[in-house]
Amino acid sequence: MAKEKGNSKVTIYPDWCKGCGICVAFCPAKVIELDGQGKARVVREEDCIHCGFCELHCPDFAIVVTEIERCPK
Amino acid sequence: MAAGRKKKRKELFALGNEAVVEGALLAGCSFYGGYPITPSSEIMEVMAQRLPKNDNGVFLQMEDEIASMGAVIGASLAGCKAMTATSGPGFSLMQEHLGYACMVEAPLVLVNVMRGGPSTGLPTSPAQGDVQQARWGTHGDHSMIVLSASNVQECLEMTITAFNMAEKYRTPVVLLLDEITAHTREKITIPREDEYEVFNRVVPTMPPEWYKPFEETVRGVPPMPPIGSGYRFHVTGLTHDPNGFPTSRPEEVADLMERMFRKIDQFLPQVSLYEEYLCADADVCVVAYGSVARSAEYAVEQARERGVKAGLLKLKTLFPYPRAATEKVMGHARALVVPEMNMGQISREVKRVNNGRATVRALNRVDGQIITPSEILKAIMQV
Amino acid sequence: MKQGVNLERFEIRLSGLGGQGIITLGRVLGAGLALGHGYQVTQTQSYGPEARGGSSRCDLVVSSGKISYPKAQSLDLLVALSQEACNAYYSFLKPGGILVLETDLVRQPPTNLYLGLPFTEMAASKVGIVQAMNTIVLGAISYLLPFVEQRIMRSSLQSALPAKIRDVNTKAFNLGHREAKREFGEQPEIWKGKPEEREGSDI
Amino acid sequence: MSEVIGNHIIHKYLRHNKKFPHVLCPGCGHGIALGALIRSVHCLGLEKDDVVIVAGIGCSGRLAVYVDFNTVHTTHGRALTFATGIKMAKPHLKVICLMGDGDALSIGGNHLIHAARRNIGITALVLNNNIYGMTGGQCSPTTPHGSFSMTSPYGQLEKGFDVAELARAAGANFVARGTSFHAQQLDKLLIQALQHPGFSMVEVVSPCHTQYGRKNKFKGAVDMYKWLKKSATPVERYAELDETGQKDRFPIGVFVDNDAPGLEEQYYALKEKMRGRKS
Repeated sequence: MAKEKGNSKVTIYPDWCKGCGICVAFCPAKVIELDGQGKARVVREEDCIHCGFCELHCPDFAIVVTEIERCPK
Repeated sequence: MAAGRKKKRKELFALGNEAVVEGALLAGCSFYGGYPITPSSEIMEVMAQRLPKNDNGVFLQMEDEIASMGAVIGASLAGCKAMTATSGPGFSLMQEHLGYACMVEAPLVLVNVMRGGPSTGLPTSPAQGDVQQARWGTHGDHSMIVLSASNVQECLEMTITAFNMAEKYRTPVVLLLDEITAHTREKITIPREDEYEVFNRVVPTMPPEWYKPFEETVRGVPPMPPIGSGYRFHVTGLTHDPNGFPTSRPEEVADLMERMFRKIDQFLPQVSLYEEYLCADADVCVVAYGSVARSAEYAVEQARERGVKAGLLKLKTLFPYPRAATEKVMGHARALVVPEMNMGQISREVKRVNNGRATVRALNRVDGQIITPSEILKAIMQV
Repeated sequence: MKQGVNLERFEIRLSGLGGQGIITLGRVLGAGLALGHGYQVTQTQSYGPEARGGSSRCDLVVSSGKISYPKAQSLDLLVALSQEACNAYYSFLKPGGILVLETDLVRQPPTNLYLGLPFTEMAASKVGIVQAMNTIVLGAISYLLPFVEQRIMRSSLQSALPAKIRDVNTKAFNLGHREAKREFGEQPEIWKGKPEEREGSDI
Repeated sequence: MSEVIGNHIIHKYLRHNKKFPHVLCPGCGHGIALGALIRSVHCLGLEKDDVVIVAGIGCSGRLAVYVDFNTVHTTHGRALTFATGIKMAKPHLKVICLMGDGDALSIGGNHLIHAARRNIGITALVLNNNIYGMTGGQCSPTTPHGSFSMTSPYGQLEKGFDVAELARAAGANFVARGTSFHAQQLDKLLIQALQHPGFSMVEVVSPCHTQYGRKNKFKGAVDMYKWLKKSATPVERYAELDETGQKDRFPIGVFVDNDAPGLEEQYYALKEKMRGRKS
């Protein structure tokens, strides 16, 4: 499941985030933090290993993790 | 045999309860979920024999009356003409789901064979104590169609009527029998196919994405697709908007409530069923229903023999109460006698309509015995 | 179906012990009268604990016209197959009504005016099975009632029974009819003047 | 599955005309369970039209409105009875019941054991948060002994039900337990449950911080997920533990896995047989 770092994009929809903090607490790479308004915010996207935990465990379906689309070299 | 000669009608010597099953099957009943209770159990027993043999019939004995009504509503939502039958204590247990059926507008037929009460009461004796419960038993304001039958043939006919009204108005219909009607055997005639009408549920014909499950229509009855037919929507006992989603916006709540009353009330003449017997010139009119109406008919004949102009208004619809029919007989009758095997549950409706114009004499009996013709005759002679 | 005799309102009570087949007897008799003879019939019965142990009762009202009140209240014919039933229901017999007894089981008849046969003993000795007793009674009643045609009632009985027990019950029915004819006397004599005189009794 | 099937799939199953986020509290495990349910339906390739969600009353009951299946929000405790009627009438439908612990085990306890006994082809999800959440935190039939709630302010004296054991004893075909913390395992359990004939039940231990956690020394929702991580133990490993080892843990995984034909299957087979006899 886990992949190489730097290939993932983490999108959080702030409208849907209730700031429960599950994603922040359990992210193995500490990619997400709570911001001043108590909502989850992506701070170290480059460290994401695409384990998918945050996406699967967001009770409000507010996080989507995708692979970064790169132009072919 | 000459061409065009009609097929002979089938005759049976059947219990009232058995006639209910015959009627239900003629009306297209394809689901029965129930729980045994005296004196309604024969309905369930005969259904258990008959439904599995039908092309689409499902019979299920549930764990209690609450579950029975749940299963019946579920089957109704899935497109079946569904019914259950019970008696007093079971009827009490079904009340919450009866309200749910009103709210989600699930057509179904609930037959309640009334026995003596309250509580366990007199399981094998007749009574008419559940009349107001049928009308008002479930919580919240609601409209309710309550029918009754006074003989075995009527058990068959009124069951067909109950199914037709349920499907036509998308509403639960309660059919009240009493122990005597349910447990009397009589000759019944099974009508030929062209002799009775069967109403089938109106289903939506627009593309699914345009369908609103609880939308206003001319009749006040939205079309209803069976679950799994491509029309996905939400069904809830919460007060809901035309899309079926919960709402507490006053105007949407009011619209829903108003429509659910109007869909029945605007068809009162079609819903109010009754029979008049020697009513046209009656000075004294008996208003009766169920098996008591049979005693009343006998008493009316006896009274006529003794020179009293007596008549009988036999109610087949109990709710919405047939107001117009009652007002009509009150136009000439100076007195009304209302015999009932309860402490006066329909006589209060009669008094409400009467509003002090004629003398209303309630004749009540709650000892588990049928009201005899002589008791009614005595009351007719006295008023 | 033609109705041989015009009936105003004829009330029958069949009574006895639970297990004697009273209810079945009433159903077959009722079906025969309603479907075979074309009369209006209402049949009611005792339910519940009463029907399971102890006494058993089954009422029929027979009429050419519509029957309003469905219950029997003033009996034209009372069949009592136990002493207890006889004691309990004799008072419901209208003046001139007929009482039919199981003579082995009703040892103390309340009146001398009764007709009786040892139905149970007949079933045991002549048919070979005690359970056929109710069918013997049916045969006897079919003889007794002036508006019943033996042939119609017999075929009605046969159509109500599974093939396995049809023959033995036909035998029992014929036995009852035959014995009643021998013991009860000529049918018209029994009812002479009675049904017509009994009208107007207070309900 | 090489790729995580995530929320972009789930969004396709949500009702877009409903207001999001949903009504449940921050950190509520029910949303995670709903996600798992949607993923398993997606994995099995079921058509939306063929799926019926029947929900009871309570927080769990509120989930039904958000998903684009045939959804029925029924009365308190009775979801299984409605589902039974639907399944018997339309046996080809996938009927899934969403219930809470108070819903399924207290007011609806009778229906749960009878659905299991009858082996009707329904998949029941019991979202167990050990409390009545919607009504304000009263104790439920799964509130553990000694726990605090609005109606056990001095500590619960009664023992809680073991939901999985109850379903097993009542004869369910498939019984499993998962948690909201173990979402991927939950997907697998639900996929198995949905594929099983007859009655299948999956208990989902799903934290409620608002009503249960706060009263029982959990600092926040996250704290409760940490507790789940620590105490939920795969059933095989749990069985090897001694009494002290088991004390603060509970087993998760598959407990019962039978293939007896469901009631609806038997009923329609009977009908076929009778039809054959008739012709």
